[in-house]
Formats: sequence, C-alpha cells, structure tokens
Amino acid sequence: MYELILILPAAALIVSIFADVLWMSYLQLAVSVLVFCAVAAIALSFNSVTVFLGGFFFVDYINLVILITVSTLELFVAFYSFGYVRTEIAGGISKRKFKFYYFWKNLFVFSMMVSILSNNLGIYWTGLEATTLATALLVSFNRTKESFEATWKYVIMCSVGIAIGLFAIVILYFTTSQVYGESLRSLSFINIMQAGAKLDKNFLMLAFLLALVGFGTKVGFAPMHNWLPDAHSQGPSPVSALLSGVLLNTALLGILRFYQINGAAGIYYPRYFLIGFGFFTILVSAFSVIKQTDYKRLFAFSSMENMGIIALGFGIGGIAVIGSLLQIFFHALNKGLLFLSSGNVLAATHERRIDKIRNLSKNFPVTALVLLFGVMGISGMPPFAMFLGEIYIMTGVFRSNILLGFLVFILLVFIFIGLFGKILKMYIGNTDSEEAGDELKSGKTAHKEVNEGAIHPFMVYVPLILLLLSSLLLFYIPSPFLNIVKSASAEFGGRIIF
Amino acid sequence: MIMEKIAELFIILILVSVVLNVSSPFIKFAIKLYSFQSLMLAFYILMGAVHFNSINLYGSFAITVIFKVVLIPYFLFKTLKKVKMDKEIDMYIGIPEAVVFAGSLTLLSNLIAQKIIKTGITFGSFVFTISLATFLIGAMLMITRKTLFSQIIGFLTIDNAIFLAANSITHGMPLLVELGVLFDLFVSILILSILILNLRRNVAV
Amino acid sequence: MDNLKHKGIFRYFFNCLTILSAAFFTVLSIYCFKSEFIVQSSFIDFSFKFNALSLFFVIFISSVSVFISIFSIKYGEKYDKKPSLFIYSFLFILSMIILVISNDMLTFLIFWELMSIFSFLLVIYEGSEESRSAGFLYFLMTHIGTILITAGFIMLYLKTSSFSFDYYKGAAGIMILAAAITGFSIKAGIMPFHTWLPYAHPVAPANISAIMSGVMVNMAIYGILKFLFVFSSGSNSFLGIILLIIGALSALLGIMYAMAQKDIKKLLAFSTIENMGIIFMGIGISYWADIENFKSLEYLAMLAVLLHVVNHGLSKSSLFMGSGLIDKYTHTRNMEKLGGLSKKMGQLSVMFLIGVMSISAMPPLNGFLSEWYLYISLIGSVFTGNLYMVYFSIIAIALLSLAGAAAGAAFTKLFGITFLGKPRTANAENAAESHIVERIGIAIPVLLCIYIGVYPYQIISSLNAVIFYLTGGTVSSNPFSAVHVINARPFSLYAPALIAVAFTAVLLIVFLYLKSFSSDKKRIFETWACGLDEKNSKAQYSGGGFSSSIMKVFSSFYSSVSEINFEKDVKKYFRSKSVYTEEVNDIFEKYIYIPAGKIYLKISEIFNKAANSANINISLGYLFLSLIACFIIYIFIIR
Amino acid sequence: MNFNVQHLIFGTAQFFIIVVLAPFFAGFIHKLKQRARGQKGIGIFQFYINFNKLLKKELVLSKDATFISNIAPHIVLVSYLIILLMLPAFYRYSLLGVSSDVILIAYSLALATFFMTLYAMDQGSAFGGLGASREWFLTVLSEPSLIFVFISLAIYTKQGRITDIFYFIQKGAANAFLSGIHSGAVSIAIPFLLFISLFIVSISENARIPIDNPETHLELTMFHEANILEASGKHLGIYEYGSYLKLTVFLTVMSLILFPYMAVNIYQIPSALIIYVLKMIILCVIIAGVEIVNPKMRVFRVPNVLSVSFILSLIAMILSIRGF
Repeated sequence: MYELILILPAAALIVSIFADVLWMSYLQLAVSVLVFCAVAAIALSFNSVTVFLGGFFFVDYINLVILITVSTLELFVAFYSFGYVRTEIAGGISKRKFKFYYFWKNLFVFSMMVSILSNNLGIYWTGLEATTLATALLVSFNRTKESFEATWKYVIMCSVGIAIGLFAIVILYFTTSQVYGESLRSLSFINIMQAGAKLDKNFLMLAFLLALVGFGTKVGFAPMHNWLPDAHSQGPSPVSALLSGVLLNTALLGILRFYQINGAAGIYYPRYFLIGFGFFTILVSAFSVIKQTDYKRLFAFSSMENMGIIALGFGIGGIAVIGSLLQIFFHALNKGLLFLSSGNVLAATHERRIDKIRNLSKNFPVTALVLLFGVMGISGMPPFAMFLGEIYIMTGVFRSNILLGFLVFILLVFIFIGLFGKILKMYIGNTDSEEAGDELKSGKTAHKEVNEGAIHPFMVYVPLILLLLSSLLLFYIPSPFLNIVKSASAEFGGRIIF
Repeated sequence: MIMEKIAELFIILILVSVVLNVSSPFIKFAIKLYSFQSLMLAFYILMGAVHFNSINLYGSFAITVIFKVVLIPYFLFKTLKKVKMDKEIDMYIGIPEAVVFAGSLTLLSNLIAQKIIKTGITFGSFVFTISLATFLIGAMLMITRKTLFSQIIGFLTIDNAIFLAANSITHGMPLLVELGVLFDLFVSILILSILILNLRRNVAV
Repeated sequence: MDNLKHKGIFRYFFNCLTILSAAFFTVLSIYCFKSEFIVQSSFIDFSFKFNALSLFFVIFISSVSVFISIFSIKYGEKYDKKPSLFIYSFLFILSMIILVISNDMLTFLIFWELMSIFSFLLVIYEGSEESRSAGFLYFLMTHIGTILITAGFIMLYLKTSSFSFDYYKGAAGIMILAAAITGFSIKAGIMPFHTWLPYAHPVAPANISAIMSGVMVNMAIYGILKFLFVFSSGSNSFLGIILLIIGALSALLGIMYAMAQKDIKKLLAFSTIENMGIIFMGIGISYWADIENFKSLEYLAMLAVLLHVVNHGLSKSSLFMGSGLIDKYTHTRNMEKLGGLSKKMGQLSVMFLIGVMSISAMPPLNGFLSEWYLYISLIGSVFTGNLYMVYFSIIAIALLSLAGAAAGAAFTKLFGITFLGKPRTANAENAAESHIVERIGIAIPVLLCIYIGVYPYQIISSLNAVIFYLTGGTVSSNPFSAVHVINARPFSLYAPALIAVAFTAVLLIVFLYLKSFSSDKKRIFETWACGLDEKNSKAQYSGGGFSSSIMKVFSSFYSSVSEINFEKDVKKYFRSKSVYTEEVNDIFEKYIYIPAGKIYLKISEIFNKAANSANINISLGYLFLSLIACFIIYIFIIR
Repeated sequence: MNFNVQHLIFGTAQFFIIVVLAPFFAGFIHKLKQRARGQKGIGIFQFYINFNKLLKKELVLSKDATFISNIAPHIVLVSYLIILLMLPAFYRYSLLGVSSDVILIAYSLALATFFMTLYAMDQGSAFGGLGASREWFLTVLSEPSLIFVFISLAIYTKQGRITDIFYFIQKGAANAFLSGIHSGAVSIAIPFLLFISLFIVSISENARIPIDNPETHLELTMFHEANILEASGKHLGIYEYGSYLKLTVFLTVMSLILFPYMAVNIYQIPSALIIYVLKMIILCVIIAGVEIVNPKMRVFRVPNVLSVSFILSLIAMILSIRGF
C-alpha cells in the first residue's frame, strides 16, 4: 500500500522511456489515479506514524498533508497534460520532446515523493536535489534563450541552496551521532525526534539556520527568490503548476522538519526567523507584483507571497498552524487552476505579455471566468477555500501582534492591486477603442481570432473543476482530511508559547 | 599524532588551492585546481579511514576519487573544449581585492567557529574553520565572477567545503547518503554543462 | 441556447425567480422570527438568525428588489444577448438577503464578499474600458473595506473566542469599532472613501445601479448598526461625534459635487453619497446619545436613520430606474443633450418629479419627514447641553441646512434641464414613452414615497420594533398629537397627515376660486427669445450655466478647471463661436488618492530594481548575505 | 389636539385677514418708495386692482409649456398660504398652530422656490433658466441663515412650534415688563440679533432692492422677475399675490420676534390686530427706507451680506444655548 506511492511513479518513469507518447498519456492517467487512490486509502485509514521500506520512509501527519496535496494536484495535472500534449502536438511540437516531457515529469514526481516520504534526512536531501535536476530540463522545455537562462539560474541557485542544506544535515548528523553513534539511525527523523532534548542546542540552532536559508532558497523565500519567477514562468504550464503548487511545499517540509527537531529539543527562537522570512517574502512580492509584464511571472510572485504567509503561520504557531496546513493544500489547488487556465491562453495565443492579451471574456469565456475567479480565490476571498486558511493565519497573527496583522493586510492589498488589476485588463480590454481596430487592420493581433475551440476540452474543463472544488472546499472539508490537519497542527501547537 | 599533522597539511592545501583559484583568471587552471583540491580532500578522508579504520570512510574515499577527482573535471574539460574559452575576462572585483577579501573571510569563519564550537574539540574547530572559509570563498567566487564556468567551480568548491566539514566534525556521512549526494552532484554538473552548451549556441556568453 | 436568449427566457425566468425568492425570504423571516438555523458543515457552521433588524432589512431589500425586477422584466430586453446580467443580479440580491440574516462571523464575511463579487461582475458587465477602470476601483476599495471588517471580526473573535454573533454583545472596543466602521463606510461611500461610487454606479446597467444605490450601500448601514448598537462595549462616545461630523461633511460635499455633474446617473450617485452622510449623522447622534444616556434622543435619531434608509432606498431606486429609461429611449445620459422630455415621456416625468421632490426633502413627502426627524434630533442634542455635542451639532445643523438647499438646487437642475424646456438635440426629439411594465416598476416606489410622506404612522410603528431591538426604546407615533419627548422636554410636532390634508384642501380652494373668478381664455404661442430665432433650442439655459453661479461661490470645494476659447481674428463683439469647457475634479481624488498611487508605484519600482535583478551574481550575493545575516543575528543577538 | 371652536373661528379669521391685507403692505412699501423718489405713484390699493385685472386677462402659454406650468403657480401660492395658516400673527392659536413646526416653515418656502424655478425652466426661455439659477443661488445662501434663525428661536425658547415660541417670548417679555426688573427669562439681545439676520434674509428672499429689483425687467438685474417672466394672466396674478404673501410672512415673523403681542382670548383680539398692523407698517417703512438709500449691488457681493446674516444667527444660537 505505502510502497505503491513510490513504485507507481517509478514504473511510469521506466515505461515512459519506451512507450509512445499518446499511449503514455493514457498510462499517466491510470498511474495518477492509482496514486491518488492509494493516498486516499492511506489518508482514510491513517491512525499513527507508519514506517516502511526498512525504516527509510515513513508517513506522519505532516507529510501526509503534503502527500495528499501532491497526489491531488498531480491527478489534475495528469488530466490536463492529456489535453495539453494533444494540443501542442497538433500545434506542431515533435512527439520526441513529449516523450522526454513524460520522462522528466515522472522523475520529478517520483523524486518528490521520495523526499516527502523519506524518514532519513539524507534521502530527503537526495530527493530534493533530484527534483531540481528533473525539473531543470522541463523548465528549459521551450529551448529559448530565456528558458535556458532561467534554467541556469534555477539550477545554480537551488544547487547552492541545497548544498547549504546539506551542511545543515551534516551538522545535525554530527549532533545526533553523539547520541546514536555514526549510523543511519542518527539521520532518521523519528529517532532524532525521540532524542529530543538530549541534543546540543547550539548545533541544532546552527543546523536550523543553514536549513532555513538552504531549503528556503528552494521554497522561494526572499531574498533568495530570484530564480523562482523565471523558472516558474518558463516551464510548460502543467509543470509550472506542479512547481509552484507542490514543489515549494516539499522544500518547506525540510525546514519544518528542522523546526520540529528544534521544537523537540526545546528551542523556540527558530519561529522568529520563520516569521521574519515569511514577512519579508510577502513584502518583496507585494512591491514586485505591480511591475510584472508576464502573467505567469505574476502567479509565480503570488506563490512566493503564499509561501511567505504559510511560513508566517508556522512561525506564529497555535491556530495559525491549522491555517498554514490548510493553506498548503488550498494554495496548491488554487495556484494549479491559475497556471492551468493561463496555460490555455498561452497554448492558444503563444503570448506571455499581459498587455498583448485583451478581452479574454469574449474569446475564452470559460477560461477567462476561471482565471478571474481564480485570482479572487488566490487573494483569499470567499467563496474560495483559501479564505479559510488566510483567516486562520491572520487570526494567529492578530493574536501575536495587531500591528503586524494590519501590516500583512496592507501588503495583501498591494498584491491584490497588482494581480487583479492586470488580470482584469486581460479579462475585458480596450476592445471598443479605435487602437484595437488599428491593430486588427495591421494584423498584429492574429491571436485575437483563436478561441477555446483551438484547445483540447480537457484543458478547458480541468481548471473549471479545480475552481469548483476549491470553492466547494470552503463549505465542506472532508472530515478525515480535517482530522489529519488537526493532528498535524498538534505536533507544532503543543510547544508554542504565546 | 603525526597523522593529525599530515591531515592538517592536506586541509591547508585545500584552503591554499581555493585561494589560488581566487587569484587566477584561467579556467583550465581552475579546473585542475579543483581536481587537486578534491584529491587533497580524498587523502584527508583516507587519513581518517586509516586512523579510525572504518569501511565507511574507505568507501567514501573511493567514490570521492572516482567522482570528484576524475569524472567531474573530465566532463568540465570536455565542455570547455566544446565552448572554446580558457581565459575568463570579466569579474566584478579585481584579483588583489578578491584575495584580500578571501583572507578576511577566513578570519570571519575562524571567529564564527570559535563562537560555535564547544571548547574541547580543538581538532574539529580547526577543520571547521577551514571548511567554513572554503565555503565562503567558494561563495565569493560565485558572486564575483560572471562566467558560467567559474560559477560551477565555486559551486563545486562549496560542495568540497561541506564534504570536508562532514568528514571532519563527524567521521563521514553514511555511505548511502554520500553516494546519493555525489551522484546528484555529478548529474547536476552534467546538466550544467549541457546548459552551457545550449546557452553558447543561443547566446554569446 | 441562442434562440432561448433571443426569446429572453433568462430575463423572464431570473426576474421572476428574484421576485419569488424575495417573497419567500420575507415570509420565512416573518414566520421564523427570532428563531435560529444552523447549517452544519464539517469545519464551520453557517448559522442564521432572524431578529427585528434583519427582518427589517430583509423586507426592505426584498421589496425594493421586487420593484426593480418588475422594472427590468421589460427594461432588460436590451441585455438579452448577454443574459449573465440576470443571473448575477439574482445572486447579488440573494446574497444580500442572506447576509442580513447570517448570525456568525464567517457566514457574514462570506456573503458580504459574495455581494461585492457579484456587484463587481455587474459593474464590469458592459465590458468597456471605463467600466473596467470603474470596476477595478470599486473592487479594490470594497476589498480594502472587507479586509478592515475582517480585521475587526478577527479581533472580536480573539476577544470572545467564538464565531457566533450571540457572544459578541458588548465585546467591541474602540479599536474594533474603528476598523470595522472604516471598512463599512468604504462600502457606504462616505466622504474620504467615496471615490469608487461615482464611477461604479453610472457604468452599471440602470436596474443594477438602482439596486446598488438603493439597497447595497445600506448593507454597510446594517453592519454599522450591528457593530455600534449590538457589539459595542459602549466605551467611547466621541466616536458618535466623529460620525456626525463626517456624515455632515459628506452630505454637503456629496450634494455640491452632484450639482456639478452633467451625467444624470453620476448626479444621482453623488446624491447617494449625500444621503449616506445624512444617515451617518443620525447614527452618530444616536450612538452618542446611547453612550451619554439620553434615551429619547437616541430613539429619535435612530428613527431618523431607519426612516431615511427606507426613503432613500425608495426614491433613489425609482430615480435610477427613471434615468435608465431616459438612457434607453434617448440613448444619452448627458443632461446637456436632453430637454423637453416631459412632453414625450409624460407619466415618467410625473413620477420622476415626485422622486426628485422626495429626495430633495420637499414637504409633505417622505424625504422631508426623515430629514425633519434628523433636525429634531440635532436640536435635541443641542438641548443636552454637553459641551462638545452642542457645538458640533450646531455645525452639523449649518452643514445640513446648506446641503438641503443645495439638494433643492441640484435636483431642480436635474429635472428642469432634463424634462423641461426645448429638446436640445435629436436624441431628446425622438424620445418615446416607455413601456407600461417599466413605468409600473417605477410607480410602486413613487406611490410608497407619497404614502410614507403623508401617513407615516404605520411604518413608524413597525420601525419601532427595530428601534426597540437596537436601543431598547420606542418613539411615539400618534397621528395628530404626537409630541416627541427630548430629554424630558416635550418638543415640536410635525403632523404630516394634517399638513397633507390642509395642503390638498387649500389647493382645492385656490383652484376652485381661480376656476370661478378667472377667465379660461388661453393662447398657445412660441416663447419669446428676444426676437432671435424662436426654434433655436440653444438659446436655453444650460445645465452647466445653471449651477455655475453656486459653484463660483463654493469654488473652494471643487478644484475645477474652466476655460473659454474664442475663435481667433473674428469681429471683437460678435463672435460666431466660442467654446467653454469646464471640468470638476474631486479634491480627495486629486490630493489624496492619485498621489498615494504614485508613491506606491515609485516604491515598487525601487523594490523591483533592488530585489528582482536578472543578474545571477547579485542573486547569489543575496543568498549568501542572508545566510551571513542569519548567523550574525543568531550569534550576536540571540545568544 | 384639543378641538376648540373658538380657536377654529378666530384662526380662520386671522388667516383671511392676513391674506387680504398682504397686497396692502406691498402696495404701501411701493407707494412710500415712489413718494420718496418724488414720483406721484400708484394708489395703495393698486395691487388689488392689478390682481383682479390679471385674473380677467387671457392666459398665454408657451408651446414648450408642460403640466408644470399649470400646477406650479398653484403650489407656490398654496405653500405660502400654508405658512400663513401656521403663523400666529395676532391670535395665539393659529389654524395649523398644532403642527406649525419651524423647519416645516423653512422647507415650505423651499418648496415654493422649487416649483417657481421649475416653472421658470418650463418654457425653455433663456431668462427662465437664468432666473432659476439665480433664485437657487440666493436660496442656497439664505436657507442656512433662515433655518438658523428659526432653530435658534426654538432653542432659545425650548419650544418647537412657532406659536409656542412667540407665546413664550411674549410671556417672558410681559413678566419682565410687569415685574420691572429684567428677569433672565427673556433677553433682548437674542431676538434683536435674530431680527437683523432675518431682515437681511427677507430682503434677499423677497427680491428687495440691494439684492434684486423687481421693478425693472433688465436681464442683468432680474432675480425674481426672471422666473415669472413668461407668466401671464392668472399665473402672473398668482405669482404676484404669492410674492405679497411671502413678504407678509417675513414681515409678520420679524414683527413677532421683535415685539410679540398675540391675543389669547377674544377681548385682546382688537388691540392685538391694531398693534399687528402698526408693527407691519413700521416694518414696511423700514424696508422702504432701506430700499431707497441702497443701490442695487453686484450679484457676487450678495454672499458677503448673507454671510453676515448667517453669522449673526449663529451668534444668536450660541448665546441662546447659554441658558442651560
């Protein structure tokens, strides 16, 4: 059961080398559905921490939340790619490239699963680095100058960051090896947690700092975030969805692990670093969004902001942790729908610039509406689920400090201005102005003719379903998931002092 | 006792190689230096292996030699041949300043090490200082040099520094982990060289 | 699908649905009065409760939206091509109704935001550039408002650790009230936060602007009443004085700006600001009296508030519907292009006249009644002898009386320029009488205006329930000898029915007298235009000219730019053509909002340069610097 | 309302007496002015004759006139009549005294203005619009001070109805007079201030000379006349009569502010009536004097004068608060 989660992507990975692309897309659907079912079964039957594959992997409440997130988004992305592949091949991209697409995507998912489930921090590190490498060639999928530069930046920065993370693991290993001796046991998370207060506090703190900066680079905390907008905007839309939907959370998991260890050892000031990085990230993205000209970069910045909010929530602790855990899931869904629906526009118009795209509401009625509502959702409005997460986090923030709460709210407003203003420009533009008429005459706006007919129906309806799901979740959250979230938050909540 | 002295020699040589790297604008030389540096690291690990007589360290010595001393420099040289460039022209700060900066970074790392290490593990503190210094200088290399190659070199230097720390303050990570780490490193170098080629094709670096 | 659209199925279906659901909710809230529903969900429970306040608002919303639906059954036919209008407006009304019966914080916020979202979708319905900018401004402001309200609620939650309103009684301190009331007054369009309103209301279709201006802004009043009179911990009475003064200022400025407008709907939008200001004045007095414990004054002011909510809802919605008809049948909303409509659209003009009289507080109509109650409570607050309140309420009286007179001027301009005189352009020439259903939709609220104005005792006695719920007292409303008690002093009386009877009687007498004693000889002839061409409709006074003299006196309120361009090299005195252009800018917009936006852009530009550089070396530099910074903080601060 | 036949009868009588006297006051002022200018002048009762003549004349309506033209004059007249029904000129219990609220009176004046201006704009002539614009210009400026005068009366006497207000002042004055010493119950300063301020307002509201000149039809000078320029026949008659009534209203209020003497029973009525007429005549003389000595002022100097009246009424209100 538990093994399936790792085996299935691996199998898909191997098959994808040989299989034909269109056939592969069917298989991918099957695999994603199976993985999802497996995760669902685990989630429904989960009652305590479970170790498998010889103690190297385990499932506890926290990584179960992320596991559910990954498998859910993966499911939707698989369905989307089903249409995406067909559309792009019809658009004239070679099947060979898409063979690689599936190969790397499966590798990416596999390594992500490995690092999420790993009990051993070394294996977590390996998996995380592997995700960087796997996604590197997906980011440079379009083989343009920008994409290569973005990939370069991505690989270099994340490798360096993760190397720093390795340093953290080394130091942790040093401290734990004084308890358990030099063996794999002293890297296994469960044992470390059991060691708890016996560990050396200075080294733990040092390790946490290194992990925060190192893995934080991959999470996209400011000011280490520079790779993020480029990488997320360059890749194919499904990959971008996965990147900012779940990969960031996977990297965040590493920081959380160290945070937990420190908590177990009875060190409390890590939370201030989390709060600081979270707030600074929100600040930077708040003042960056308005200046963007590429809509995928826009969404990338908004994922930065959400990561900041989540980190803030974890740092604040208490009720905010529930919010953060919910936010991880909801943000994945919402960001997925944004990237996928904007992917439709991109696939149909091959135009990334915001000011080139106008009046979507006429040509892409469904997509445009989904995009608009998605942006409402991402800025934490009801009736979309992120409202819940945000209100819980903000409650925590207000409890800790009212001034900070108002500051965060102001920054959220700034982000809303940038995000919503630009998307609204795309939604209804200056179609009735004579300038557009001139464009039509000069034939500059060839993309204005294309409409939703040009793209596969799956691509249209997957984001729609995501939207409905995320608005449904506000009104009814499945209680098993809720219990998981609650018990996960208990693992943090216990030690937080106000 | 004598072993420790020899080990310290190796460690010093690592630092020296990094500083030399800072002081030279030539890429070929830098790659050679890197491979030399990795060799020193490998020897240091070997000393540890002999000292503690642990299979684990022997294994890590072997894979270090294979990956770091041989494979990675080999691939870098191949890529370098493809892109036909050996002298890097542009860096943000001049070489003398860079060297001075490297020295001051060493001092800083010593300070940090003194702050952090509990009194008692003096041997550890020395190695820790060196590795931290190597780490920071590698970072400085990455920051101050514009060429893609020297960024790779800096990244590898950082990696070496971490390996040094791993093998000094502990007696080497578990073999499995180390294998994974090195494999990842290797693949990332492959990918980076592919990227360099592509960028060379598309853009004039 | 398409032929469905062309038959207008959507229009009929959703308008009827609106009427039905309005009726349903009215009946529900009457029968389930004071009972509570809780819709269990896995995580949050949605709880609804029917109290007097929510009952009042439910009935108010449903009735007004019923008139508007009747109106738009016919009016909406030009929107059949995009039937989303009807769906959205249905959901919009529905969310407002559910908003007022919701009894916990999350439900309230969810439906509040739903209301904003649907109204926003309706504002951008036309899809033009100006509707985009207006919609964005509107949605931005209302989002800020929502965030402030959310902050208030969060603080309440932290105080009471419960989501349900039942636990919030007397929990809200000054901080919470300040946040929440600022948020609500953004929605109400009170003066410093009004910028969105004059843009958002005109661009929406007329039936929607009727709902927004007649009903939606009052949701903010609902929230404020809830916070001030149910949740407030009764700490600070100065808040009431602040509300009074802000309300008075926005009443005056709102109507002053209204006078300067050419666009009919823009004029009405600004007048909405004025009326919201009047309501705020009432709220301020009532809250102040509540804290300072002048009970009867509190009841009176509350009566003024509720009555004005109703009156403004009725008259403003009817006026907006009328403007929609004008727009529909003359294809312009610009007064300077209209004129002489009352010969083409006779019945509409009568109804419009009554609406205009009611909203500019002409006795004996309902508008005067509520304004009279406000005056009485202002005088009462002078009687209280509290040092601050006396002087502030004198200022308020001055501002209010000025606003009242200005309202008369503004609406004389509206009615006179639009409906009277000669048609100024062909649009006005070819106007036609509107369809009967549309006129019925307008007629009902107009008749209600007259009814409330003439015989208000019914509604006052039913409003007493709400007043009792909010303040714990009632106002006596006895037709002929009602003497309102202010601070144990029997005070003035205005007996509407008596006045109305006397008015009609004297009118009848005068009419009969003249009928019998004057000649019936009558001659119809052209108006004399000083011997110029009588047909020339340009000889009339223009709307701009009408208001220019008043604007000249109060020029400090407007930062207006006006210039006169003469043609060059023509004879000195007899110029064949001269162009006069005048633009009036909102001072708040010019001196607060636009500079703030500029500053934000500048800061973000700096940030963008610094933080998001494409250069990888700098990025790596940031990485290591932040690492070192963390170390330094750790070593030198924490340890 | 305690129904009382006596009140009913005398209230009605008072109403009709004022209505009948109204043209006489106007004519009297007119006569005085003409005499002072050395003209021979019309008879004092000329305005009755004018009214009668105008009623007999045929009505000329514009092509552009709508239903407004037919109802507006009546409503204007009626709103003045309603105010007169409330005023206790010389008998304390006026007919509508029970509902004679001060704010109602102020707004009824506004109602009259509203319809007169609508009438002016109805015929689509340039003068009408001009008149309407200027009329509202004056009203916007004078309405606050009018309301202030009334409200400060209300606050000063702590009464709401105009009948009670003046009865209160009367009693206070009587007490002060009889008991010889100046009791705090009544003050002279406040009514005096209010009188001045109301005087200025009434000059502007009644189209008197420093502000307006009803005798010329020069488009530069017209305020009031421009509104009714198109009116003819009975409409003109109604307007003229309305203006007399308005004048009477203001004069009556002023007379009552300064020297309130209202009959409370039958026996006082004759003396009260005589005193009332005398007061009115004195006021007419004052107004005529003001009209003679002053030139017509520029339109945009009007705000300065009216602001003076506003400030005076404001001071009066603040003084009247001092009571508690």
